[in-house]
Amino acid sequence: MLEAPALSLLTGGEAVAVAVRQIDPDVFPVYPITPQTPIIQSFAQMVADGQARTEIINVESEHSAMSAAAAAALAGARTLTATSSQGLALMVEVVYIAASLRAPVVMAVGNRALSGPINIHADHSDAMLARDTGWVQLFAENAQEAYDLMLLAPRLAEHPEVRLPVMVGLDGFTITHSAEPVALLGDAKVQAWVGEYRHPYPLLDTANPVTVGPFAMPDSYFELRYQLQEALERVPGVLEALCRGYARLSGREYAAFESYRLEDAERALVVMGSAAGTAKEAIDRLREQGEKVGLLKLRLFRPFPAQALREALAHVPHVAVLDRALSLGSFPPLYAEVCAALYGSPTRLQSYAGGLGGREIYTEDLMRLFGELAELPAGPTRYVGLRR
Amino acid sequence: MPSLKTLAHNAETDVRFTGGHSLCRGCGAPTVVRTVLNSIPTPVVVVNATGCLEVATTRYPTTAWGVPWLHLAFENAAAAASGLETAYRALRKRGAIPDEPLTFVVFGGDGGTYDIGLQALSGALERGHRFLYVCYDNEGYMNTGIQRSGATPFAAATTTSPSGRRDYGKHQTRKDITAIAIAHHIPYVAQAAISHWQDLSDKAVRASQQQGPAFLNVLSGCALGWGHPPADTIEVVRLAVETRYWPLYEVVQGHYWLNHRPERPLPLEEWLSRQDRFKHLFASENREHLTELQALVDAEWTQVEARAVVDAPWFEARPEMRGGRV
Amino acid sequence: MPENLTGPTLRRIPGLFEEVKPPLGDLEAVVEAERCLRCGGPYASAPCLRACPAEVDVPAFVGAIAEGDPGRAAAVILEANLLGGTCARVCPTEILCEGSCVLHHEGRRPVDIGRLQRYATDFAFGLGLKPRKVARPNGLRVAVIGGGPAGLAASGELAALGYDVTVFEARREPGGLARFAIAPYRQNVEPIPQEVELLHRMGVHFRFGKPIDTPEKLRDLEAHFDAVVLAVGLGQDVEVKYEGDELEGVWDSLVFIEALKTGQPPKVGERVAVIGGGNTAMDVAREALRLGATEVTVLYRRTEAEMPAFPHEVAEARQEGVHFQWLTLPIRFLGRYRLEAVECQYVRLGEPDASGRRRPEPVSGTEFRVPADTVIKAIGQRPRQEFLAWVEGLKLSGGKVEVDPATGQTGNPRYFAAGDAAGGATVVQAVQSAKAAVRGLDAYLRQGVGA
Amino acid sequence: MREIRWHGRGGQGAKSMSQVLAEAWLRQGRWVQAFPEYGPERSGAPVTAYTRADARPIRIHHAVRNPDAVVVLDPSLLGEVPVTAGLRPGGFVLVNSPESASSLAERLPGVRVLRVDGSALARTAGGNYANVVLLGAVAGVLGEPALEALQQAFAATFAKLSPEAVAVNFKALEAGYRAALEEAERPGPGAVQAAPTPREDLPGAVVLAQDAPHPRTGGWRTGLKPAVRLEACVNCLLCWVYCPDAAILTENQAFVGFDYQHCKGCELCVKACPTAAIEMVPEGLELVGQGQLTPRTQGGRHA
Repeated sequence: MLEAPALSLLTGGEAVAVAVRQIDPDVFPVYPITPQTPIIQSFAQMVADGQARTEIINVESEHSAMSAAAAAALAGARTLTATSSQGLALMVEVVYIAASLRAPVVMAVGNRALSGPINIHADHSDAMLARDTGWVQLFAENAQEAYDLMLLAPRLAEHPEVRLPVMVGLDGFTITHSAEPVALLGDAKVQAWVGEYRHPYPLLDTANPVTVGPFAMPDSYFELRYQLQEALERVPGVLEALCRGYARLSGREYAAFESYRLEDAERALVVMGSAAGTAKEAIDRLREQGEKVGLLKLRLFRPFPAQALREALAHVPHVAVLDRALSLGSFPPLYAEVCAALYGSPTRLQSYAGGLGGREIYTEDLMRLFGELAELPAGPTRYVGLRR
Repeated sequence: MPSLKTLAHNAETDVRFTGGHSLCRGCGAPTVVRTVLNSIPTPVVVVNATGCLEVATTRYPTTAWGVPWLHLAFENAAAAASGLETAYRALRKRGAIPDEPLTFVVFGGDGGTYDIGLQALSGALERGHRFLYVCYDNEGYMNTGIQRSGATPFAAATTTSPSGRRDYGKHQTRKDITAIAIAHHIPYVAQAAISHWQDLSDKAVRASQQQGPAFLNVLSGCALGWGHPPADTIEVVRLAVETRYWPLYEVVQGHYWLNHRPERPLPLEEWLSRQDRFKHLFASENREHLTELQALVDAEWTQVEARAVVDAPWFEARPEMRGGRV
Repeated sequence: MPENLTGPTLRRIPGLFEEVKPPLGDLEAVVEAERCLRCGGPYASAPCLRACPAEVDVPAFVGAIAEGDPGRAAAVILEANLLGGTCARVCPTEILCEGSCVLHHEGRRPVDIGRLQRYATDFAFGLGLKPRKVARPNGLRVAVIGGGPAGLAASGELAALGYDVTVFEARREPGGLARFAIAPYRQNVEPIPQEVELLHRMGVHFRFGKPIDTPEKLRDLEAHFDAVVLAVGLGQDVEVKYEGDELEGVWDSLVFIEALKTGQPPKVGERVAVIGGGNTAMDVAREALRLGATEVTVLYRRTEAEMPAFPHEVAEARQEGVHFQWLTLPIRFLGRYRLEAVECQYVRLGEPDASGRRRPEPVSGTEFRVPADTVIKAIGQRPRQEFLAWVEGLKLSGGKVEVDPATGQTGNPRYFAAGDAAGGATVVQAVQSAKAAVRGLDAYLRQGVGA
Repeated sequence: MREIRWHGRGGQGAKSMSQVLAEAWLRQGRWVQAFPEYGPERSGAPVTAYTRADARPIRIHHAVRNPDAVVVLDPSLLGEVPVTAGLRPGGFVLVNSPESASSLAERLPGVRVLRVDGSALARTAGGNYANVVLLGAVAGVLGEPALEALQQAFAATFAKLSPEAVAVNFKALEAGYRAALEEAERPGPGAVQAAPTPREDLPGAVVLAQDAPHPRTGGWRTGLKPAVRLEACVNCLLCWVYCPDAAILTENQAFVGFDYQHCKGCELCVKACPTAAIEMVPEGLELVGQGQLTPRTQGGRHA
């Protein structure tokens, strides 16, 4: 039974804040940073107005935000937080630890460029520095997706087969600060959907004391790290099942990635985040001109759904990967992943990077990209919108 | 206040810290941990900053801890405690956990407290979380092999502030972390020492009864880092107190109380001469630094003494907060 | 006050009737009691208990105070020592229970056991004491001669065993030396009246103002009682005659303290000389300061090492400003009407004498004068030789009654001796010897009854 | 290639000796390697170190798996550490012990056991450190490096030592080098490579306190252990409060004995005892009434 889509005009940040309010987490440690601030400001007001029972901890740094979040989650409290850019960079030490201790924290990341020079605009560099931490990483195209992924995230994080922290990325300003119509679920529905959080060994259970965060020597560290690898490998299956349930609840279909006009595409673009919407527009225009182009929008970056992606792109001769981050001195990160996934396949791959530090990616840029994809031979990374 | 027999009883009925860890022979840290944990009447949850105590007590899959224990990293123990304490309040508010008292105790070494963990500590103290932060202060980075820290005293030799033909050890004075904690205007701050376990025990109880943050800076010992036989740890720490190097005092709701006034204060040499890290100070060319160190100690003592209420036993002023004097 | 600030100019002598160790408040007592480690367990008993001649279970009573039950604490004390209240004030705790406290090993102040004992017994006296448990009357009668500490302690212990006990005391009030010869700065309000009240409630009979001052009276006693406890103490100060003894300002120590305690404080003037090196000498010297003397000098013929006074007493006296003049032998008192000076001679120490101490030998030509308007002779007290001679079979040795130390039994099997008459120097030793004598007496009489 | 494995306790100089040996070989034109294993343990804990020497540059970078020789600086390690693990056929275990080689061989069946009383030889030389004697002894058995090279290497490594201390150590080295080593071998399984034990890990490396093992640290003691004369024990429990290893056992708040499984022999309890009831005594002996020493009669907890 579908809910009537009563649409609300919300910025991405506000949509995330609404999701957080509806989840009503126990603890929300947070530190302000642009462009994540609309999330915490909106949510703090909701708590102040009595719309959520959450305990906000206004910590003194992102490092402490993640420390408090991991601790609270391990204590047995459902814990959410949010950050951006330098904040994520500062907390990354504990981001690793949160995953290794299997603290199912959910964190919204207003994706923003890393310093220097200091820049506050959209970029995926921040998320990329956390790609090896053991977190599940999801990327949203727009405010609606940000809202929906935030509601999926706790179920995924807390799933007994997974029990890993989850990051939901939404592009800074482009999504966090843009108002768009969003279809919201009712509070009761969300509450029923997320349910109760139960940790099997909560630190607050003093009758059954546990030691969490021990010191591991060479005789055990490897196995304990491998355990994380195994947990991440279970994520796609769990996510798929959750998405089926969420579709029944909301009428909106989600998956690890979305294929757009890909079935008969001869050229395809792989992209994450807000640029995917622009790409759809470009594709529609090119399709009108008879060009067989399509899109693979990746939502689940970690764990990387290599096998499914390989299958989805198996029939496409030319694939471009557009990164919104660099891996300085090497291939951009998403491209490297797709390359690895498609290794041995006849598909010809081309790396693109663009949109760094909030540099716009226009529809025309992407149309041009599709255009040259068929014409130019494959070569080193090409830069979209770079002034040279 | 708990008597020693009460502490033993508590330890018999609720084993909070066991043997089988790999801390050095004669280490002072376990005395801090056992005295504090056995004194606190409520169940406890412990957070541990990275350091000797942490690595040596939790070599996977063993543990010396009989209480819930969490270690995240070096600099964030106070932040982790903030998260735990908030989770406790949140879950209690929702009726998700039993409505029972619980005490959160952080153990951090001086590196994790004075230096790298200072920011998180300051934040947690400012926010007023109800927890007890215990610094087991052995005046250096002992876990990594005796490097200088903000707690290392003036003129002490460490591997990164060595004495040599041209140098006399650490050039800078010790950071007064207790004063920094006091400046947060939290309900309870105290300085204690392992040699004065009863004072430490009393302070642990008082600290755990506060409605906000409490900070305890406990002079521990390190036979390896200070350079004395393991059997002398307690004695050497006691000398630190009896030479007035380490005043035992507490600040309760802003009021200073001197807990121990050495009857016959010993010259600082009595303490210094027992430790290899000060050996070089007895060479004639370093005598001036020894004098300088004595002057620093005297100045700190005078300052604490001037602030402290010494003539009236403080429990008379605040009977609900009574406790032992040493 | 830290010691290094206690220079002469900052010295403060407590007032005449101000106790050096004032009583503890309720909270102070509990806090102090909580410092106790409650030693004593399955193996060796607590050092304080072992150090107590009266065998008071210190950890038990201190523990009771810590738990907020001073009544129970008092019961523990009185079970072992019926004069616990007096002992709390006058015991040399520094060398007994407190001296053996394990906290010394930690470099810490020992538990203030004396004041805690006082706190507990005061509490109990304030409520009206519950008497000790008394056995059923066994039909045997015992006379106790002397109402000083030894006599009182013996009477109570006997009463507890079911004896019909009568105490004969020459004075009109009980207490003996504990009452009349202990300086007020040690105990101000004596607990002795209450302790006697307690004994009375245990069934002890008292005959005050009834000296046994003729052989006939003693014979009469022997006829009416199955056994006798001699707790007659010592008599007057040792009589050492000096030229000038008749001058105003020359005092015997016992007379001096008794005058003080009965509310007629002697006028001591500016300069006081005290002759002697025992605890009584320290007492009177410190009292003289409290009476307003500006200069008090103790004259002692040996050195500090040989002084019989407890070292802590000497240290405290010195801290209060008492001067010491060692190796000094007073020869005569000088003055026209009132004392003006004590003439003395230096001595050197020769070969050890019978007591094992080196004999002082005056050095001629070393005479000098110590200006003084008061001199107090605190040389020691002497035994009641005349009275003791009336008891058949009694043996004396060094002026003391010879007893079997385990039983207190004297040369006359029906006589048991305790207290100063049989040796000892302190109230708690009197209690100890009384307990021993009562055990001996009980064993002796039971044997007789059984036979 | 020569491969040596050193077993000692933190503070006994296993790591230093592994380096001096390498330095000596280097001085004789060999390519060498010396390295320790690092853990969370502190002084007194078992430590392992390795020395390699070869005529060619050494490229291997892993622990020595099949040593030619194993040097055991502390005999108390024999029950605690698998010292013979992986020993190469024809290899030997050199143990520092006053115990006879044949008796040691009973505990190390199937391998060639050499024994030297390094502590005694060190004392004779005027020093305290058995490790130097053992270094000399292992070189003596291997026939290399030369004694002079060892001495030069020692002097270079411990450049801060006084000439007197160096002289003492030279004597100790020589005593070890020339020592007539006792040798024994008993039939038995010989050296075995310990198989890694499978372990069930909970998610997130959580350790359940109730189930967690408490490793034995009693082996950290070096020949002496605390013992009590009970008749002098007043049960103040000051030993209990200062014991870093929670090795003072109590029942009903009364001292009942030492936990020798965990006592590291630091002697803090001896210092803490106000009645001198606790003393350090040789392992295997107990204090009974009036301070007499008697052989220990049974295992387990004993006061």
